[in-house]
Amino acid sequence: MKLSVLVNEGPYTHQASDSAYLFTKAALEKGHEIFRVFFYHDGVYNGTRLMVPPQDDRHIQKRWSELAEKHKLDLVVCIAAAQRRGLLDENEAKRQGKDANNIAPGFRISGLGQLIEAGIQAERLVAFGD
Amino acid sequence: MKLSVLVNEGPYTHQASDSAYLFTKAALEKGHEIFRVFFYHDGVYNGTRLMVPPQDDRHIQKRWSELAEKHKLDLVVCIAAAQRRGLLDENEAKRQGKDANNIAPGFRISGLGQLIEAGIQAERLVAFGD
Amino acid sequence: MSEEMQGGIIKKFLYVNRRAPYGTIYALESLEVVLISAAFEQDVSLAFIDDGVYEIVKGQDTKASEMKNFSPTYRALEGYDIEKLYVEKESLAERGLTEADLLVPVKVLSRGEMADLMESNDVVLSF
Amino acid sequence: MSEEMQGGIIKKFLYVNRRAPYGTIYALESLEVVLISAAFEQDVSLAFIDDGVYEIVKGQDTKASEMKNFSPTYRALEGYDIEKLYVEKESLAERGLTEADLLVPVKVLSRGEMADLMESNDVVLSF
Amino acid sequence: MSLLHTINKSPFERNSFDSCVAHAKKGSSILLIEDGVYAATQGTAAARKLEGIMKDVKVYALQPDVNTRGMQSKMLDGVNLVDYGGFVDLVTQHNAVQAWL
Amino acid sequence: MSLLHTINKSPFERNSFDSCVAHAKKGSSILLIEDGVYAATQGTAAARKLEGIMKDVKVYALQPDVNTRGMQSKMLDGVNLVDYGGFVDLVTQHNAVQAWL
Repeated sequence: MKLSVLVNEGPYTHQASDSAYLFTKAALEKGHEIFRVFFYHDGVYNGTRLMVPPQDDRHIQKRWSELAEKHKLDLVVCIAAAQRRGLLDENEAKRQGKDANNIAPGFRISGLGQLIEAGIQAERLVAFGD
Repeated sequence: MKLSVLVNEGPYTHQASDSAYLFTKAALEKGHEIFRVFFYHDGVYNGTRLMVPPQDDRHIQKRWSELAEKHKLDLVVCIAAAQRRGLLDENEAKRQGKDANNIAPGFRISGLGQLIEAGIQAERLVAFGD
Repeated sequence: MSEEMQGGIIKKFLYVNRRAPYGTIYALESLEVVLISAAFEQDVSLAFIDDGVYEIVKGQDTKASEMKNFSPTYRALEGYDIEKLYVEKESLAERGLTEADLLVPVKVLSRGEMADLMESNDVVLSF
Repeated sequence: MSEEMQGGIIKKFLYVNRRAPYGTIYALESLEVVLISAAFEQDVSLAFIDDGVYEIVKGQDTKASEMKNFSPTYRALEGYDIEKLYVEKESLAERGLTEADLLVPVKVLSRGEMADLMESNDVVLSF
Repeated sequence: MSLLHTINKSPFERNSFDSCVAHAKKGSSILLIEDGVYAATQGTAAARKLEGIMKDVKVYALQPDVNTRGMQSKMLDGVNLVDYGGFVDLVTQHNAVQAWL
Repeated sequence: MSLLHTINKSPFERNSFDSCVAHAKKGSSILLIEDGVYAATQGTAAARKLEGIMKDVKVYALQPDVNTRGMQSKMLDGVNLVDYGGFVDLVTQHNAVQAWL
C-alpha cells in the first residue's frame, strides 16, 4: 500500500520523531511504498545537519538521511515552518541573505502543497506529533 | 531585585518564549537587574540567526538580541541541549567538525552550571515552558 | 495546483482542531494547511472540538502580547470555498461559550454527530 | 564549581518531576540539571508527582524503541549525595503503582506534605 | 468506514484519551503509543474506561513503548500488544487514521 | 514562606491546573498566564474550583493573555488582572516562583 507520514515535532524533545522513523522503517520492511515523509511545525528541526547528539544516543537526523538514501525516500521540510524556525538550504539562505545553511542530506525544502499531495496520492496518511 | 529567567521552549511553537521576553523587558523597565536568561530544552532554538519569520510577525531572535545589546543581558544557551538540537557557535562547529554555525548575536553557549549559578545568584528564578 | 495535477482525485479532508490558539502555534499553522488544501480543490471540512473552539472566539486582541492575531483568517475561509465548519456542542458548553461567542457561522453538532463526521472522511488531520 | 565560587551560598533547590519519561525529553534533561546542581554543593531535593512517578518505575527496557534508557541514573544519584527523593502517595495510587514498583528508595509523602515541601525551598524547578 | 485512532499522551496529563474514547465509534480501533500506553495499565481510571468500551472498540498498545516504560507486567487484559509491523498492519486494515495530537 | 504558582496551560487540556490547585497552600498565590487564563473564565469547572480556594489563595490572570484570547468579558469575579509589570511585582513579592510546566 502507498503510505505518507507526517512528522510534527523536532528530534529528541518529543518521541514523535522516533515513532515516525520506526513506523516508516517497519512499513518499508513490509514492502509498502512510502510516498512521502513531510516535516511540519517543529518537525523541520529533524532536518538539520548541525545536530551532535551524545555518542551513546541515537542520531536522529543521520537515521532519517540513511533511510532516505537506502529507500529513495522523499523527505520534505515545509518551507514556511522552516523559515520561521531557522532551517535553510543553500538556495533559501542565499535568497534570504543568510550566511549559512543547515539542511541535512536527503531532505528537501518545499511548500505545504506537498503535504496535501501526500494526503491525496497516498492511501493512508499517518501523523506523529505532540 | 536580581532576577534570572529560564526559557524552555523554542520560538513561535510555544508562547513560552514570548512570555519570557515580555517578562524580562518589564522587569528591566521596572529597574530590576536580570542576572541571566538561560535557554534550555528547545529554548536553545531562540538563539539561531537563521530564522526568517513572516514580515507581519515578530522576529523572536532579533528581539532577544536587541534587548541583550541594549541592557547588556547575559543570554546563555545550554551546550548539551544545543548540541543535540543543532545550535552551534563558531568554536563548537569547529570542534565538532561541522561546516556551519547558526548562533545569533548576543547569545553565548555554555554549560548547565550557568543555570544553577543563575538560581543561586539571583533572588528569584522564573521559568517559562510548555 | 489544480485537481487535474492530482489526477482528478478529490478526497474528503477533515481538519480536527483541538487546541487553544496562541499558547502553541498549532492552530495558526493548521490554518495554513487548510488554505492550501482549498487551492488543491479538495473537499475540506473543519471540526472544532475541545479547546479548538477557542480558536474561533470573537474579540481576540493581541496588541499587548505582540503575537500575530490570525483569527480574521477564519472569516476569510468562505472566500476559499471552505464553508463546512463544525463545532461540538458539548465542547462549547463545558467552556461556558455559546454560538453567539463565535466569529464565523458554524454548524453545531452533538458529540455523537461529531463522531459520525470523523468516520466519513478520507484524510483526518489533527493539529 | 565549588561552593566557594558561589560565595558560599547554599540554597535549597527542589526539582518537581511531573512528566512521564520518553514521550518527551524533559525527564532526561531535568536529571542532567539535578546532577549539575549537586556539583555546586547545593541542598537538592527531588519531588515526583503526577506522571513524574513513572520516571522511577522498575523494568524500563528501551531496546525496541531505540531510545536511551536513562533510568539507571536515578540509582546513581546517591553517589552524588542526592538522597532526598520524595514521591506523592496519591500520584502512585492513581496510577496503580506502589513503592515496590520503584527502582530507588524514596520517602512517600501525602499530597499535603508535598505541598509543605514545595513551600520550604528557595528555588523550585519543574520540567 | 472504520477509523484507527492513535493516542500518544498519558491519560493523566492530557485530555486526548478521554476525548478519543468519547468519539470512538463501534467498529473502530484505538492504538495506544508513546505515553498513551499508560492508559491501558491496571488499576487506573483510564483502564476502567477502556474496559467499558472494549466490546465495541478494539484496543491495541505498542509493545516497544510498553517495554520502554517498564509497564510489561501491568497491562490490562484484553489489550492487544503489537510491534511496529503490527502498527503498520493496523493502518492498512482501517480506512483512515486519526491521530489525537 | 509564600509561593507564586504560575499555570500556563488550559485546565481542559492538561492536569497542571488541577495539580496546582491541589497543592497551593493558604497564603500562596496563583497567576494564570498563556492558555492558563481560560481557567478563570465564567461557566467552567475550573472557575468553580478557583471560587472554592479564593478565600485562601489569591488568584491573578495576565491581562495581555486574556485579551489575546478574547476572554476580556468572561473573567470570573475576584480574579485580579495584571499586566507584565504586575507579573514582575508578584514575583518580587513572593519568596519563590513555581511554574507548573
